[in-house]
Amino acid sequence: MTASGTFGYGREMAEMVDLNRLGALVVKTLQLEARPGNPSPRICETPAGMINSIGLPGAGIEHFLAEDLPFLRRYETPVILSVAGCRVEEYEALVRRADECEGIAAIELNISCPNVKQGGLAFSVDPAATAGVVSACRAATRKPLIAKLTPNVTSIAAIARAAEDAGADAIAAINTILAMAINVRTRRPRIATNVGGLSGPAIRPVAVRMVWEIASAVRIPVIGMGGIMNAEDALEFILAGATAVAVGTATFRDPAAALGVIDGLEAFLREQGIARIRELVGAVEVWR
Amino acid sequence: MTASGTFGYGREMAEMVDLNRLGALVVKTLQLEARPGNPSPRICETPAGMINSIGLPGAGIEHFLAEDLPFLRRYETPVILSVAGCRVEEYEALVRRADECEGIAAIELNISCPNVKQGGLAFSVDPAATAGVVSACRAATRKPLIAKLTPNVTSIAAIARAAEDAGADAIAAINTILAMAINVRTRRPRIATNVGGLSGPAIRPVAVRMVWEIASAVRIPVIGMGGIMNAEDALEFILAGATAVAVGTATFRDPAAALGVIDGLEAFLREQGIARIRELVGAVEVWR
Amino acid sequence: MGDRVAACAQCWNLPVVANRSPGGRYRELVLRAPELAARMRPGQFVNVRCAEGLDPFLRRPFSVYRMDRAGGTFSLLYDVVGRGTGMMARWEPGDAADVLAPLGNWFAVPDGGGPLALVAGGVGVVPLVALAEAVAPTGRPLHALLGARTADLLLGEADFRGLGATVDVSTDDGSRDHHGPVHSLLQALLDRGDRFDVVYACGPRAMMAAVSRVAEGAGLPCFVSMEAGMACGFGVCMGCAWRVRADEVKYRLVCTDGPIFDAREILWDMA
Amino acid sequence: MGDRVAACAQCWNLPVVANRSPGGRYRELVLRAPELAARMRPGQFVNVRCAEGLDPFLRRPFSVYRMDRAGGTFSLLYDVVGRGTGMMARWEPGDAADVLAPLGNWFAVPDGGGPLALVAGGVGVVPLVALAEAVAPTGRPLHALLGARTADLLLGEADFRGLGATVDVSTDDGSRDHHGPVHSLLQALLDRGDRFDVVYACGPRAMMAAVSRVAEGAGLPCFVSMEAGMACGFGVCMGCAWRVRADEVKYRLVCTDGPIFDAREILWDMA
Ligand SMILES: Cc1cc2nc3c(=O)[nH]c(=O)nc-3n(C[C@H](O)[C@H](O)[C@H](O)COP(=O)(O)OP(=O)(O)OC[C@H]3O[C@@H](n4cnc5c(N)ncnc54)[C@H](O)[C@@H]3O)c2cc1C
Ligand SMILES: Cc1cc2nc3c(=O)[nH]c(=O)nc-3n(C[C@H](O)[C@H](O)[C@H](O)COP(=O)(O)OP(=O)(O)OC[C@H]3O[C@@H](n4cnc5c(N)ncnc54)[C@H](O)[C@@H]3O)c2cc1C
Ligand SMILES: Cc1cc2nc3c(=O)[nH]c(=O)nc-3n(C[C@H](O)[C@H](O)[C@H](O)COP(=O)(O)O)c2cc1C
Ligand SMILES: Cc1cc2nc3c(=O)[nH]c(=O)nc-3n(C[C@H](O)[C@H](O)[C@H](O)COP(=O)(O)O)c2cc1C
Ligand code: FES
Ligand code: FES
Repeated sequence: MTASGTFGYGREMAEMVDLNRLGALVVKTLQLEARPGNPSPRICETPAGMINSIGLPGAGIEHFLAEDLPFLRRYETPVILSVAGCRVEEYEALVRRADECEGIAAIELNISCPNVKQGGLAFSVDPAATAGVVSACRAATRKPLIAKLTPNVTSIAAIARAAEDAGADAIAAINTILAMAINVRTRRPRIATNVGGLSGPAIRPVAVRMVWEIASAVRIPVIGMGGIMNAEDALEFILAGATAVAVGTATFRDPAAALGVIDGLEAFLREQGIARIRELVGAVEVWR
Repeated sequence: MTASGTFGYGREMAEMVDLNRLGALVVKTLQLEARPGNPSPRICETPAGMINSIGLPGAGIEHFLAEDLPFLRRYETPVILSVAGCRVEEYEALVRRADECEGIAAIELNISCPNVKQGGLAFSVDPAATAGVVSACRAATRKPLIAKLTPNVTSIAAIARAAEDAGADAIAAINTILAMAINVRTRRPRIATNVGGLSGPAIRPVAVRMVWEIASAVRIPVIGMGGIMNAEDALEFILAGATAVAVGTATFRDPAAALGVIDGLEAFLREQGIARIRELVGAVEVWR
Repeated sequence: MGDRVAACAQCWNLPVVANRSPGGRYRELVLRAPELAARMRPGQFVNVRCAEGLDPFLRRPFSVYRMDRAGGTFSLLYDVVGRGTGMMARWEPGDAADVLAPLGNWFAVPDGGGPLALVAGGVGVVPLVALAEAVAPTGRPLHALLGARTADLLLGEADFRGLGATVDVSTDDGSRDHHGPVHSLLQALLDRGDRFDVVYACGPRAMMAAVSRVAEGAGLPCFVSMEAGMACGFGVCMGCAWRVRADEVKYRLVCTDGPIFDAREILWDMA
Repeated sequence: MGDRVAACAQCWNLPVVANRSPGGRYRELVLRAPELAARMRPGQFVNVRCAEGLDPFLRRPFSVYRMDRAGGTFSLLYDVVGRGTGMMARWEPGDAADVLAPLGNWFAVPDGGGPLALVAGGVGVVPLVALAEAVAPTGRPLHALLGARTADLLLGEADFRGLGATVDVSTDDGSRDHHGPVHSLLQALLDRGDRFDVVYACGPRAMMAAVSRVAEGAGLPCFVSMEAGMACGFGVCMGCAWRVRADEVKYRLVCTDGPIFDAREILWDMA
């Protein structure tokens, strides 16, 4: 799978990457209305990672449904919509709208974006707020609902359980970790919103830990992400309990990173004589 | 300064590094009794960082006071004791014991170690528990008390305020971030305690953000740490609001890293024509 | 979204043919890539992976400098300013470079035979040399205006002369020719009666802003080659946004909507 | 705490003299370092920074292989198994290596003139060659027992022969000489009546465990060179702890209490 916000709306990637080979394509998070996004600079590099504060720019869900979805439907790959709003009602409206559309396999609730002023992060730092969004959306659709969680919490397991109890069909984790970098000569934060979200290999060990905690706490599937560069990284998440994995920041360095992960996983299964990757899900042998 | 647990008890480093040049030396966290520490493997490498689960091995505070402190007192560098226990009473006893000793400039309360079964992390994930330890220790000493906080929380500013209100003289941040890495061939976690603490440059952007949040929330000084490799890294923390900085994991790659930071800071001040480093504390110019 | 531009980009593993220093901190990296040399256009850029490991993590963008279609090579001219370019500086013939290319749009050259002004500040000369190289065979008059802080840092003069362009130089410290910023040189030429169909500019932001103001004052179209921090280079991270002139807040992506923009579009006073 | 051992360690910037392959995936890195060549002892190790950037992050430990005091060089022999050693394999004469040294304790050689058994598995031969090099001038009989999975992977035979040692070889697949694990070769020699003052062993953990059991059975002192994941190499991270035989849970540090241990101290069945 691709991680939301790192693969555009698929279109941008179509001539570089065979979209049909992807397990699923999660599009950049959509909102009800068009948004310009945050001021620049929006990104900066950090050791083995990067900080971003993009701020969910986009032309809005109607534009996507009219212009981009028809293009994606030419491919066989399941399309997962990612949506965000400032209030519960906006999430609900987005989900209701998506529910009507064919060619959308599932809906991911981005309740963990650190880079928008209202909403976003505010929901998934709190179990009750998480449950509120998820249950409202649950009532608005029969499509599978994925709750995407933030790592910026004391106990992600508690949030995941709240999402599960409120009717989420899966958990996606993790979104980015709040971070800051400062240009010591200009004394300015390197990101125009001062704080942004850290992603890339640097955060992988934190993401694997959180996926393990979530998988130990819920029964619904977990979609693991955070710094996956190759098949071995993906396997860490799978062993920790992820049923699926998503590639994000790696795509920026190598547009075909997601396909590389798929190829690598197949090679690993062959090498180890494992019939189905399911056998590896949660198969970590913890020390006691 | 040196970060606790990364410079031993000073003695190990004395022939590699001129201890007199350090701003302060924070020793490896001490407990009341001798402890063997955690089973191995205790460490593993990660992108631009490492995970550790050492588990506070050591011969106990009495051994330190008898064997190591006299050695350190031959140097001019202020010695800061780091202490940890399982219960508030143990912290109190440790602080009371240290209070009697000459040659101890301050006491750091490690209420954030992720790698001990009881105590440790449990305290500093909760404002009330943090306040409990700090105020008990406050009553037990007149020496400066530093509360060392964990980043594994939703709001580190709230915890820092609780420590300040309970009488801490300074905040140290951050300790390591909970993390996990898995050997995909053996399917074993790379650390025998399954989960350990992530440190090194990978976490620096998270640490800078947290120091900025803390410095914006409290009036007492903040000691910044997390992935500092050189003067420029240290300056990020200082601009974010740290009055002092500590070098941890960098020492493993370069035993003299802390001295390199000092030299680099001096060169930077000269180059920029800044008289005193105080002028830079919290001098980040945030975007509005 | 500009996907038509980045469309055919891909990762190439390109043999290093040479990595020489034309002086100062600058280096020219020549890469064997017959297909790219045939296909890339002046103004486009490539995204180079500098590190073997994960640090530095992101690729580094560089404009295409010279293209040798016959020889099947193209080159980059880069200033060794940091860790990524520091690593590149150590590459040797026989090494291979991981390069994502071609990226971005390219310079539009309007029909007609009138002279073109190419105004460069420092290493900003790179895409303008590429433009001159493409236009020179048509015989259209080219006038290069090269600015530098001091004469030693001047770059590209020999390239432009070799391509038959008229060259004028300005230095901030007066160590050569026109004394002052390069936009004042452009103004001086216009004042003495020089006429251009288009002004092309590349260099530090303040320099491009000043040049575009001079061009606007003279009623001349002006195209600039912009720089922004980039994570991907192909339009999906949305990190390279540049705010443009519009009634509402509006951004364009330097990597796929640019790097070449009509100067009238750009909001220069962005912090 | 072993601080007496690591005491004089420091970071050195050492010119690469050669980086050649003696066969297979192995490489010998020769470094110019007159002071270290004069000072280091067999069994000690050095900690090498492999990456220019921050990834891989930690140094990589390697035992000292050959020391040429006269020539002012010493060498490492390493197996290219991962990213760090992969980077090292590309170093060339003229490059410089950032090396933290000397680290760890060294082999103790008891007084007396009796023969010493040096039992090596794979690349574990390295510190034993260093030991043979140091002992050979005394004329004391050395008997090297070299184990490998298959004959092609055999390492160090020429070194030992050049130092005048008796060499016996065992291969797991029987492709050369004794067929079986190297501890069974040691057992066979003891059974036929060979006598040794001390057994020294280095190789995979299971191999060292087996050799030390054979030595213990024969009542011989046995010293082993241990490996553990290391962050610092000088005793402050406490990451390289190895559990030792004791009534309570007790660890020792491989980097400063070792890497050479009396085999009787080691708890082999640690996971
Ligand atoms: C479209 C485009 C074309 C470019 N063409 C050229 C060219 O032809 N020749 C050339 O020398 N340079 C060019 N650059 C700039 C070049 O990408 C940077 O100099 C390079 O990325 C620095 O990498 P580094 O790792 O050596 O420096 P770093 O260690 O990353 O940083 C050194 C300094 O450069 C700044 N910097 C880093 N990345 C960028 C960036 N992407 N844009 C602007 N500043 C940056 C940093 O803030 C810092 O001040 C171009 C940039 C863009 C976006
Ligand atoms: C005291 C000591 C002396 C050593 N002497 C030699 C020597 O003379 N020659 C030699 O070839 N090797 C020696 N080693 C092992 C050597 O340090 C590792 O092979 C090297 O660190 C691998 O680095 P890498 O980046 O290439 O591999 P990585 O990419 O880090 O890993 C490749 C594989 O090696 C394992 N590995 C990584 N680091 C270590 C480690 N420190 N110890 C054990 N396994 C590890 C990994 O788990 C992985 O399976 C020694 C190790 C120690 C502790
Ligand atoms: C530039 C950028 C933009 C992102 N945009 C979104 C987004 O729109 N919606 C979302 O849910 N997550 C977004 N993310 C988070 C990623 O989907 C992913 O959760 C996170 O980056 C961790 O994975 P990674 O390390 O593989 O990138 C974005 C991440 C980056 C780096
Ligand atoms: C191997 C290791 C051991 C540590 N031991 C301690 C300790 O005993 N007490 C403590 O308060 N912090 C300990 N820490 C945490 C550091 O003091 C520091 O807070 C953290 O590593 C972040 O800084 P760094 O990235 O510069 O290492 C340890 C860290 C490492 C890597
Ligand atoms: S660099 Fe990613 S969108 Fe432009
Ligand atoms: S490697 Fe750090 S204590 Fe041994």
